[in-house]
Amino acid sequence: MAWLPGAIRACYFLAALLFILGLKRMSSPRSARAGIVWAGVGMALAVAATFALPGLGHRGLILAALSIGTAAAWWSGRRVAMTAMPQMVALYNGMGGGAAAAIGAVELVGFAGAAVTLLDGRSFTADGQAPGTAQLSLAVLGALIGAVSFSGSLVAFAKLQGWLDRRFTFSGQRVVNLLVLALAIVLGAMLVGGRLTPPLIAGFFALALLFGLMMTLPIGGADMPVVISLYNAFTGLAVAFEGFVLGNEAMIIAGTVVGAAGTLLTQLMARAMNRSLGNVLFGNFGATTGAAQAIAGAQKPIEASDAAVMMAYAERVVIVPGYGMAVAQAQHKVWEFARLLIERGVKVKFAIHPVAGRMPGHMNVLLAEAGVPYDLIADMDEINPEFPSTDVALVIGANDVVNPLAKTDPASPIYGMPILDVAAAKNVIVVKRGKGTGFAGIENALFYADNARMLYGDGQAVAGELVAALKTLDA
Amino acid sequence: MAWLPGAIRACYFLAALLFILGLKRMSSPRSARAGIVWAGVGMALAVAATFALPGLGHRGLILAALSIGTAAAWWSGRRVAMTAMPQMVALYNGMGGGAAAAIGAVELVGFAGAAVTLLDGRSFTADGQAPGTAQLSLAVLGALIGAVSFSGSLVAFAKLQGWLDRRFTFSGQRVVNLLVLALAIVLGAMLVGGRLTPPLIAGFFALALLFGLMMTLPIGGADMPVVISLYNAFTGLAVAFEGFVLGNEAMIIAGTVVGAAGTLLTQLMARAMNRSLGNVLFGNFGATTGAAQAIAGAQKPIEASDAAVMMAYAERVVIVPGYGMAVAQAQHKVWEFARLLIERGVKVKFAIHPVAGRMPGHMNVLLAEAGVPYDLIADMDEINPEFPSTDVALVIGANDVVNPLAKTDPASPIYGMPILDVAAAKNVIVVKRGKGTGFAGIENALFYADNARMLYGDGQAVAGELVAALKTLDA
Amino acid sequence: MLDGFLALYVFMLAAFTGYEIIARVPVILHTPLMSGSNFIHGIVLVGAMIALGHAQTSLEIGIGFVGVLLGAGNAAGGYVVTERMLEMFKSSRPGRGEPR
Amino acid sequence: MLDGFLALYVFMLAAFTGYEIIARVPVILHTPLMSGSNFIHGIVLVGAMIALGHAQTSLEIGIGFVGVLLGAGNAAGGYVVTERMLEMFKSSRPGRGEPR
Ligand SMILES: NC(=O)c1ccc[n+]([C@@H]2O[C@H](COP(=O)([O-])OP(=O)(O)OC[C@H]3O[C@@H](n4cnc5c(N)ncnc54)[C@H](OP(=O)(O)O)[C@@H]3O)[C@@H](O)[C@H]2O)c1
Ligand SMILES: NC(=O)c1ccc[n+]([C@@H]2O[C@H](COP(=O)([O-])OP(=O)(O)OC[C@H]3O[C@@H](n4cnc5c(N)ncnc54)[C@H](OP(=O)(O)O)[C@@H]3O)[C@@H](O)[C@H]2O)c1
Repeated sequence: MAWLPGAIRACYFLAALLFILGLKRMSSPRSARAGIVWAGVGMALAVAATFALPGLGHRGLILAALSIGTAAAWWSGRRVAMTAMPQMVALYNGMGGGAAAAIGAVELVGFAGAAVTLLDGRSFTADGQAPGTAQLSLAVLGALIGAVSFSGSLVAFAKLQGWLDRRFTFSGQRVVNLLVLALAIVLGAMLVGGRLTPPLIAGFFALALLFGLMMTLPIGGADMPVVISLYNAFTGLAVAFEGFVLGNEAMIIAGTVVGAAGTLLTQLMARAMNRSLGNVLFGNFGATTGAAQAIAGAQKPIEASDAAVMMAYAERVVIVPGYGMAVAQAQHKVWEFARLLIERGVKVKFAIHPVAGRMPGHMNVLLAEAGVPYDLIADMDEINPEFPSTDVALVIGANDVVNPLAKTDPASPIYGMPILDVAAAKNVIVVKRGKGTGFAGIENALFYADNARMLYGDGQAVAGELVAALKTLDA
Repeated sequence: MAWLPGAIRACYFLAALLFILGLKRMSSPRSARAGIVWAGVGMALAVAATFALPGLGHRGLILAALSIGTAAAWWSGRRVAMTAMPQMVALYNGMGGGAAAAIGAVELVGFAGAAVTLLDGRSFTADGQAPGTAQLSLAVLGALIGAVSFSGSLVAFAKLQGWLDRRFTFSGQRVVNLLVLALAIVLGAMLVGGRLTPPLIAGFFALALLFGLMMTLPIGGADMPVVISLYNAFTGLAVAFEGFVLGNEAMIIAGTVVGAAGTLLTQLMARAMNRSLGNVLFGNFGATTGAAQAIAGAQKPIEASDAAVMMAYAERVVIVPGYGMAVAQAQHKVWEFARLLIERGVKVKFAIHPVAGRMPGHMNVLLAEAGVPYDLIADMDEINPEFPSTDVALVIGANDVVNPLAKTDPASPIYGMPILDVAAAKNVIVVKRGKGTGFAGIENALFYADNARMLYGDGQAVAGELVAALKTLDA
Repeated sequence: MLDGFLALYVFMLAAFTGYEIIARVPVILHTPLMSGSNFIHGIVLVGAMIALGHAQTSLEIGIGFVGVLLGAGNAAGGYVVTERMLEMFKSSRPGRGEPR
Repeated sequence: MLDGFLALYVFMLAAFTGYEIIARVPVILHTPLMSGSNFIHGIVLVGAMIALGHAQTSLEIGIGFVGVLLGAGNAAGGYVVTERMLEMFKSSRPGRGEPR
C-alpha cells in the first residue's frame, strides 16, 4: 500500500493500535467502557482517512450507504432489549461477513472484467499488476468464509428472534451439506485458476450462501451463542483475508485479532458446556434425549411469604440466576429483593455459572443492567467453597447449572460439567414455573433434595411477591 | 529482504515462531524446560539458514568465530555456580549488545567507504540503494544502545563478580554523564546527517561505550539485577533496530519481544522493591543511610540444638530464605534439614519474597538447585495469611524482606514495601552471622520481637548443626 | 498485496496478540467482549468503501454499495450494543448511591 | 530496509506479544525468564554473520568477526544457563523419589 499518502497510513496504524488497546482495556470491568470508546475512535479515524484517499470515486454513494447503514444499525442497537443482545450480535456479525463477501465479489467481478479486456491489469492495489494467484486465492477464501458467516449468522438471528422455531433436519443432511461445501470449493478453485466468468462467480457465491444456511439450520436455538461466536471468528478471518488483498494493514490486523480472539472464545464456551465444538455443530444436542428418568423423593413446595421470612432472618444468602430469570425479565425485581435483604443486614451474593443463560456472561449483563454492582457477583470457583456456610441458596430460573446429576450420573448428557454446588447450602429455594426441564432436557436431582423447596411461578411475579412479603415484614 | 530465497525466509519465520512459543511455555514451571528447547531449535534453524545465504562471504571466518564464541560460552555456562547466575546473564547480555553495536559499526564503516567512493550505493540490503536517513538513524540508534548495553553489562558483571568492589562516585557525576551522552548523540546525529568519516564513527562508539561505563559505575552492586534487566531490554531493542537495517524480520521480532519483555520485567522488579527505576539508576540507594536507629528491647540468642528440638515438635514450620542463604550456599543443607522435619511429620513450607536475594526469583533458583520441589514453595500473598497458624518461622539469611519497619516506620527507606509477615508466627528463629544489616542498611525490629530468637552463625554451618541436632534426636 | 512473508509475520503476531489479550478476560465480560470483537471487525467498512470507491461497472457499484451498507451496520451496531452493555457494569465501591 | 509502516506494524505487534506473554509469568520463574529472553536476543548472531559475510575492508572484517564471536557467546551462553536453571525446577508430585 506504498501508494497511500503517509498521513492516511498513519491513521490506519493508529486505528489498529487503538483497536488492540481497546480490547486490552475490555479485560477488566473497570476500564472496559473506556476500551470500547478507544476502539470507536480508531474506527472513526480509519473511516475518515479512507474518505481522504486520493482517487476514491463514488463518494456520494459511499456517504449515502454509510449514513443509511450507520443510522439503521444505531437506531436498532439503541432500542433493542438487553435480552435480545445475542441475536443483535449475530445480525451485526452477519453484516460484517456480508461486507467481506461483497469486497471479494467486487474484486472478482473486477478481475473478470479485466480478464475479458485481455488483462488490462486493473486491480485495487493500483500498482498496475494482474491479480496473482495468492491474491485471487485470498479474495476467494475471504469471500467464501464471509458469505458462510453472512447467511449462517442471519439464520442464527432468525432462530434466536423466534422467527424460525423448528429445527430443519432430514436424513443424509450432513452428506448434502458436505457436497454443497465441496462444490463451492471447486468453483472457488476454478476462479483462482483463472476462469473468472460471471456465471461461475455467481454460482460460487450462491453455493457459499447456501452452505451457511444449511449448516446452521439444523442447530438448536440454544446452541446458537457458540455458533455466533464461531461466525464472529469467521468474519474476522474473512476481513483479514480481504485486507491482504487490498493491502490494508488495519483490516489485516483487526481481522486477525478478532479471528484469534473469536476462536478462543468459542473454545472457552464449548469447554464450559463440557462439549466439543464438533458436537455443537453436528451433534443435534438434546434432540435425542429420552424420557426423564425417575428420581426418588418428592418436590416439596413452599410459599413466597415463608421463603421471604426464611431469607430475611438468614445470615448469608446466595442468589443463583439462570436462563429462566432472563425469560421472565426478573433481574430488576430480584435486585430490589436483594437490596431489601442487604438493608436488613443479610450478606447477599450472586453466583454465576459460566454457561448460565444462553450466552457466556449472559447473567452478568442482565444483573449489570438491573444495577447490581459487579463486586457482589461471584463466579463458580469463588463461590463453591462458600455454599456450606450459606443459609439459603435462592435458585431463580437456573436448572442445568445446578444439577447434581452432572457429578453423579455418567449417563447424563451433562455429566462432567462443573456445577454450582447449591445442594451444599443449608436451604435451597428453587423458583420456576412448573416441571419444565432446562436446556439439556433432563430431570434435576436437586429439586428432590431434602433441603430443597420449590417456589412455583414466573420469575418476575415470584420476585415481586418476595419483595412484597419482605416489605410487610418491615411494616 | 525479498532477495532472500523462500526457504531461508521460511526458516527465519519458523525461528521467530519458535521463539514466541518458547517464551510462552516458559510461563509455567512444568513446560518451561521444553520452552527453552523450542527456542533453541529456532536459533539453530536461523543460524543454519544464514549459512545457506547466497553471496555470504568469509564463511571460514564466520565458522571460526561462531565455534570459538559458542565453545567458550558453553563451557563457562556449564561450569558456573548457580549463585553466579546474575553475573553470567549480565556477561552474555553484554555480548549481545556488543554484537549489535558491531553490526552497526560494520554498517557505518561500510557506508563511510561507500560515501568516499561517491555513493556506490553498497548496502547490506543488496538492493543497490544508497543508505536512507531512516536506515542510518536506526543503525546509529541500535549501535548506541548496543554499545551502552555492552560496556554497562560488563561493569555489572565485574561488580557482581567482586572485581570492582567500590562504588565510583564524584560530585557533579550526573552532569558529566549527561554531557557524555549528549556528545554521543550529537556525533550520532552528524553520522545520520551524512558526515560518515571514520574518526567521527570511532568517536561516536568511544563515547557510547564510555557512557555505559560511567552510568553503571556509581550504581551499587546490589542494585545490579535491575540494571541487568534494563540492559537486557536495551540489547533487545538494539537487535531489533539493527534487524530493521538488515531487513531481517527474525531479528526485528525477537529483539522487539525481548525489548518489551525486558522493560516489563524491569518494572516488575523495581516495583517489588518499592522503588522507581530512576531511583535505582540515579539514587545511590543505601549510600546515604544514617546510623541505625535504636530499637527498644534486646536480641535473644538461642542454641542450634534448642532450635532443632523446637522445630522437630512443631506442627507447621515455614522457612524464609534470603540473600544470606545464597552467600552461605546453604540451600542444600537447608533442604536436608527440611526433609528430616518432613519425615518426622512436620508440615514444612518455604516462603519466598519477590525480591529476596539479589535478583527476582533468586531464591527459587537456589532452592530448585538443591532439589526442593516447587510445590513446597509459597509466594508472599499465599503464605502471609498462614503465619498466624505457623509454629516456627525459620528466617535464614533474610533481613529486609521480613522487616516490620516497612509497615510501621514512614522514615525508613523500605517503608511501603510489602513484607513477609513472619512476626505473626508463634516463634521466629533468625539465622545470621552477627549484627550485619541487609541490603537497605537498616536495623530490623523483628530481631527484637518477644517471639524472636537469634541463631548466630554462618548459614551453612548453622544448617549443618540443625541437621546434626535432629539426627541425634532420632538416634 | 503485501509481500507474502511479511504478511505471514503480521498475521502470526496479530493472532498471538489477539489470543493473549482475550485469554485474560474474565467470564463476566464474555458477552460484551464477543460484541466488542464483533465491532472491531467492522473495520471491513473501510475495505468496502475502497471497493466501492474503485468500482467501475454498475454491477460492481451495486455490490460495493451493499458492502458499505453492511459494513457500516456492523461497525455502528457493534459499537452501540457493546457500549450499552459495558455502561451497565458498575462497582459498588466508588460511593454509588441508590441504584435506580 | 523494510517499508516504514510495515516495520512499525511488526514492531507494535511484536511488542504487544512480548508484553502480554511475559505479564503472565509467575515470579518463581523470573530469573530463568530473564536469562531466557537474554538467550532470545542472541539472534543478533545471525545479523553479525550477515555483516561479516558482506564485509569488505579488513576493518569491517575485524569488527564483524568480533560481532559474530560476541553474538555466538550471547546465544550459546544464554541457552546453557537458562537450560541449567530450568532443568532444576521440579514438582514433588509426579512420584519423584528421594531428591539427591
Ligand atoms: N451460557 C451459554 O453460553 C450457553 C450457550 C448455549 C447453551 N447453554 C446451556 O444453557 C443451559 C443454561 O442453564 P441454566 O441453568 O441457566 O438454564 P436452564 O437449564 O436452561 O434452565 C432454565 C430453567 O428456567 C425455568 N424458567 C423458564 N422460564 C421461566 C420463567 N419465566 N420464570 C421462572 N423460571 C423459568 C425453566 O423451568 P420451568 O419451565 O419449569 O419454568 C428451566 O428449568 C446449560 O445447559 C448450558 O449448557 C449455555
Ligand atoms: N531480589 C531482587 O531482585 C533484588 C535486587 C536488588 C536488590 N534487592 C534487595 O535485596 C534485599 C533482599 O533482602 P533479603 O532479606 O533477601 O536480604 P538482605 O536484607 O540483604 O539481608 C541479608 C542478611 O543475610 C545475612 N547474611 C549474610 N551472609 C550470611 C551468611 N553467610 N550466613 C548467614 N547469614 C548471612 C546478613 O546479616 P549478617 O551480616 O549479620 O550475617 C543480612 O542481614 C532487599 O532489600 C531487596 O530490595 C533485591
